Amino acid sequence: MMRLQKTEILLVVTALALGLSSLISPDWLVFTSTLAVAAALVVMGVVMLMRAGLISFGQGLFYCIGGYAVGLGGRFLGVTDALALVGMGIVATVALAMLLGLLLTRYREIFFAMLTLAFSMILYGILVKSHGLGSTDGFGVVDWSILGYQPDQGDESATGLWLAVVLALAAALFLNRYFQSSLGLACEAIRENEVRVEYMGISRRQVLYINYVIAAALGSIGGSLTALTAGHVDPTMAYWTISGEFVFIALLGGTGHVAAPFIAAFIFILVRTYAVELFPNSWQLILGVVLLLIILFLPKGIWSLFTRKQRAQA
Amino acid sequence: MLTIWAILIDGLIYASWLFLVAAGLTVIYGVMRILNMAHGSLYALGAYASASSIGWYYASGGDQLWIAFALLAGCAIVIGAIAGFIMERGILRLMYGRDEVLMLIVTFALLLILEDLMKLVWGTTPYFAYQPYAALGRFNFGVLTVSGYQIMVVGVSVVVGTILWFWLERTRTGKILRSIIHDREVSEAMGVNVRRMFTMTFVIGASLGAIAGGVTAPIISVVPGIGVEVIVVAFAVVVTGGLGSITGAAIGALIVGLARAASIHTMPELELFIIYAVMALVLIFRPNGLFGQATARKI
Amino acid sequence: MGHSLQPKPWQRTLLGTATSLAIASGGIMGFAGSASAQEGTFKVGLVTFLSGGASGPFGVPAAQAAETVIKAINEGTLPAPYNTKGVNGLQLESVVIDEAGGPTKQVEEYRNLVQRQNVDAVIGYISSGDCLAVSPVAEELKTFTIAFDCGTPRLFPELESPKYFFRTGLDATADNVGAAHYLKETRPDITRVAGIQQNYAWGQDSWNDFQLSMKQLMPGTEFVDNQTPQIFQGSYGTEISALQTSRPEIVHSSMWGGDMEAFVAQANVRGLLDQATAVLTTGESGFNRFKDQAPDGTIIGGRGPFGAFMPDNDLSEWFSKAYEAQHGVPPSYPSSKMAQALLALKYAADNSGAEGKPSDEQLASTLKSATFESVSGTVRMALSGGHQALQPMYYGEYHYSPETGPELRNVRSYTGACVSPPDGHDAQEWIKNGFPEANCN
Amino acid sequence: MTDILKTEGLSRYFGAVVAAEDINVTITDGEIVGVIGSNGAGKTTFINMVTGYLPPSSGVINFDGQRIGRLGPRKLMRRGLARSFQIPQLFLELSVLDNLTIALSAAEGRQLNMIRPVRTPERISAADAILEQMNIIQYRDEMVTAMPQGARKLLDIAIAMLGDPKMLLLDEPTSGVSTDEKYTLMDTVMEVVRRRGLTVLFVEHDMEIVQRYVTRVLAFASGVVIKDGAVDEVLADGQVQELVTGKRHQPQTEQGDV
Repeated sequence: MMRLQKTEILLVVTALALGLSSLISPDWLVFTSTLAVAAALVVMGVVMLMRAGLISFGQGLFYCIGGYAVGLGGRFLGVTDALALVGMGIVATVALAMLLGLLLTRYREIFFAMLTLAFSMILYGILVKSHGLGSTDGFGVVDWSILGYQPDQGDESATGLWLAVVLALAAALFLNRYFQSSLGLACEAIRENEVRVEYMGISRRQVLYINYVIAAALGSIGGSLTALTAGHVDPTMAYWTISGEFVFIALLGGTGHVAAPFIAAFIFILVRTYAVELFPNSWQLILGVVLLLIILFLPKGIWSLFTRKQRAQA
Repeated sequence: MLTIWAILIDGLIYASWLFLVAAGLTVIYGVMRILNMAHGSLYALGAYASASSIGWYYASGGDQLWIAFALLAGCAIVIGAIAGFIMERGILRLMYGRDEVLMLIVTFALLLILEDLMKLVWGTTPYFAYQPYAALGRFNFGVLTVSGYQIMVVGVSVVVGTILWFWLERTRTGKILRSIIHDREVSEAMGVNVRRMFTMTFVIGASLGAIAGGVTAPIISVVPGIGVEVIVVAFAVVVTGGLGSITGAAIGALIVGLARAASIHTMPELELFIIYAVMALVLIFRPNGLFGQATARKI
Repeated sequence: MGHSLQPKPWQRTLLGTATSLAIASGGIMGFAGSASAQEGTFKVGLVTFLSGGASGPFGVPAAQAAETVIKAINEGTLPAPYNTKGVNGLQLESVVIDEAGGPTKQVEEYRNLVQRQNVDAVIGYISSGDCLAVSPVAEELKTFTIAFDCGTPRLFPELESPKYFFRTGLDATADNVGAAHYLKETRPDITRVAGIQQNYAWGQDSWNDFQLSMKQLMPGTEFVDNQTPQIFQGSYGTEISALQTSRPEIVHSSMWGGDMEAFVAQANVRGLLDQATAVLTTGESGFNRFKDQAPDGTIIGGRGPFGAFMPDNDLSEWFSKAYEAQHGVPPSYPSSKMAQALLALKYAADNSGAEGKPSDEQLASTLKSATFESVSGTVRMALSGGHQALQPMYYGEYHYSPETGPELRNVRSYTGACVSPPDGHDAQEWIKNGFPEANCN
Repeated sequence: MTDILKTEGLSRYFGAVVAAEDINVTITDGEIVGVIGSNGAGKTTFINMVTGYLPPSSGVINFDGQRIGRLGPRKLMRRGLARSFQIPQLFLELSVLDNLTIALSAAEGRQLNMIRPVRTPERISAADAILEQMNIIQYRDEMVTAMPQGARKLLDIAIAMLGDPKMLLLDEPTSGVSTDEKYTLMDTVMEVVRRRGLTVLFVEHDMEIVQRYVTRVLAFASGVVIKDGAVDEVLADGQVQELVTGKRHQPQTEQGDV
């Protein structure tokens, strides 16, 4: 049993604040926040891989499985409990990830990126072909309840946000510990120098395998939450550009801290929605420029701004 | 029987198009270790440039086919070279020495930017430059007909391939480039101006992408987003063949092209992911692609 | 990863400020809920493709049509019965949003439109996926919304008891039933039919509906091949060979936009269209661009009485003139469909009997089962409990001569009751059972 | 005295190139053996084979009484065979302390934990201890990137010593270190070695260093061991002088065989 660290207290407080904000903030903001939190969950997985020096262009694979688990579970198995649906997503994802992991842990750099991309595009292809599931149009998600409580008109958004916040908090607390653990550090060690890791007697594949499977599970949770919130699933979730978006957010935030993905996700979604509104014809251009500036001036992501402040104070 | 011939012919045609698209990508990667996502945009740039110029030429009463082709090639190459130069000098140069995958993201940003810039320049209405395509007529093989233009594309890609090969294997510049590919530090120590070589390589790679677009323009309708569609396909080809290898790109293109043709003629419903399936399979058995070499670490 | 150059101090400060500003402004703008539409104006959100492959042929022409029509509405320069200024006296103010990004993003943007921008109504959606995702949200947020183009037959069946969501066009079923009728009348003795469809829901549904209809109307038909290239693939060499080797007499295609036009050009050069006649359910959108690339006699449709198929009436005449004057080309069907949606809005507002700004309920109840004049003639909102338009379907042959330009010949029209399933019928079942209650005279 | 390392007919060919041929070496517990030889004489190849980084083309290696077939570095490390590197193999973007803590937690040989922090008091004190012994404690919380070459060499060796191995192979510990630093560096290392009573085999170019710290020498030339014996005897040997010591060399441009 360890005492709570400062970060953990901060995380809990932030989570509570975010959850409570649903009481005062306008509905659209609650909804957007939920999507941001969901995206951040996926991004945390991407960040885990990045810390091990791997970039996945196929995290959409698990994002999509999570989403479809919710959709299918509700539609064909009559499951309506949100947590059960999320759980189903995780089970399906972990099963697949444990299989793919056996192969993918042998690959690095661009080959890892392209293989992950290939697998998620194959799922995309299969879904597009499944006419029963509405092909590219996808299908709607049934109304869900949570532990017997059926959110009524108006406070679905709030309930959704709370659900997302709680799950995300759990994930964040875990990751915070994980990053400081032997396994978490081993991932960074692999990124830095595989030869030495091998000579230390650490099995690289085992480390990467565990890391990959956990990252996949996070992706699935994010997908499930998105599906529950947006109320619709479709194959786009597995398309490579979506995976690219997650990498984008991960770089935006940086891999320095477990809070970075959340900050980045909020900034990304706000920037995008206002860019889309104010410059409907050139919002991609704006995203591109932002991304360039980040890489150019903040190679370690937005989070490095905060760490600098700390150093300044210290 | 007919089907088999069709598969071979179509496979070859598609493969040569794939090679055109992938060549620039693999050259740039081979020398600079940059996997250029913006390659798709360069393809689109070339397509827009030649489509609009040819359109303008015929609209203003021109009817000389060779002039049309000259415009097509000229505009594509020029705009590709210019764009490439600006990208390399303006942005990539600031990023050298960064992580390989980070460079990938940089080019992704460039892709986003170029997509919108092209929209601002050329608008969103489709461009058609079908005249050269129509003008070259068609050849009949029984039921099967092939357009002269498609055969020309095969020719073009063979020529481009040969030139590239000769350039890399037989010329002095090629030797220098290969020395950079083999060991950048050493060749720098030996006084090779790596930066200049990089600029040159990127400009050439970019123009290759633009040429691919320019050659494709008369076949398709040039609309926003065509660039994004070709990137992943091109990636799949070069990764399958082995990054940085011209031969690899050629073989990769052939494999993917034939596989795709076969699926379209026999089981069309697989077409959507045949390319990825091929890539995944190849990587499973040859983790560095068909012609890629693993790099050993110095300890 | 790599050696990362550390930013200079000024860069830090600069970015620090920038980031904090971004977050702050984001929050503030958010909570402020942005300046809501001031009194005296009626704010409508327009959602259509401004980027990606669907922007050129559909999204932008639609947006341009909206520009033209809204201008005219505000100046009161429309022909009767719409010759009053504004909608119910209120000036129309529009917010245009890019439809790109997929259903999830569109749900998000829809909520932003309604809850942050406080628009009074939304018109838009070309993609069926977006329609399916947004319609339940429209009902949840009780916002008057018109889908102007998306064609999925699943829309209203999956939306139990709609109140606020309308579609002022036909669904894809009508396109393909109509095509089958046209073939039966004009090509009674064809047997070998092939297809080429973009590989996604639209293409798959269209081919299904068409096959089923042909089985009903021309039982002798043999379906020799169906190709499913990826959407926005652009080049169809291999598919064309595959089609040629199966020697069809008719090639049915639901491809749209640049893909459709590129396919026609390539199939023409490859000689496929000498062997077979193409039936292009959305062919009209290329009407003014085909030139001699589409052989004479190619069968094209316009998803209803739109674009080149618009009947002659004051509105269509005015619209064609105004649109061409402002944008240089004649309107294609997406333009007319957007115009029709805006006219539906004006009709609903003008006749809502509301003082000042009509409520969503008033707008909805006015448009429900209404009959209004439009660029496509008289529109009856007679389907899906008065939420979807019932309109005739048109098909015709494309002919071109450099002198006279493109023209339509041998145009046939089929009443809405002939090509659209009555309420309570699943589209495919309805076709399978031989079009019960269909009335084709 | 028991044999700890014994190779029989160990050979390695790269295509036609002979990197090492028919190497028969026996090293007994507690020995400190030097390996000398000119560039490309097969020294590093030898080390790489013994540590399992490079599979031999032929021959047998026995470590600690057991034959090691195709065991990789990881398994060998677990059996107590550690090595340092000519080019320090460190985690550049991690702090010096973390470089050691991860090594320590790996050395414990248990499944890596994913919740408990890697920086336990025990590991930290162990890390501090070795840093003290190596005189690089001042870099404790720096990134490795902030360390000078000499300090990196020491850290590299320190990591190799963790989880007390039975035998330690040092690949050119002083290469790339300025001449005046060399002796302090080696003194430090050897002090620790003695304190931990390790068996050491180290590759070295500098004959003074060899004479100063080593009891026995293996002289390599073009892939074969031309002389094996006491320091003075070997260095006195004519062949050795001609092929090895006579030759001038710049350690900085020295290349590994991998």
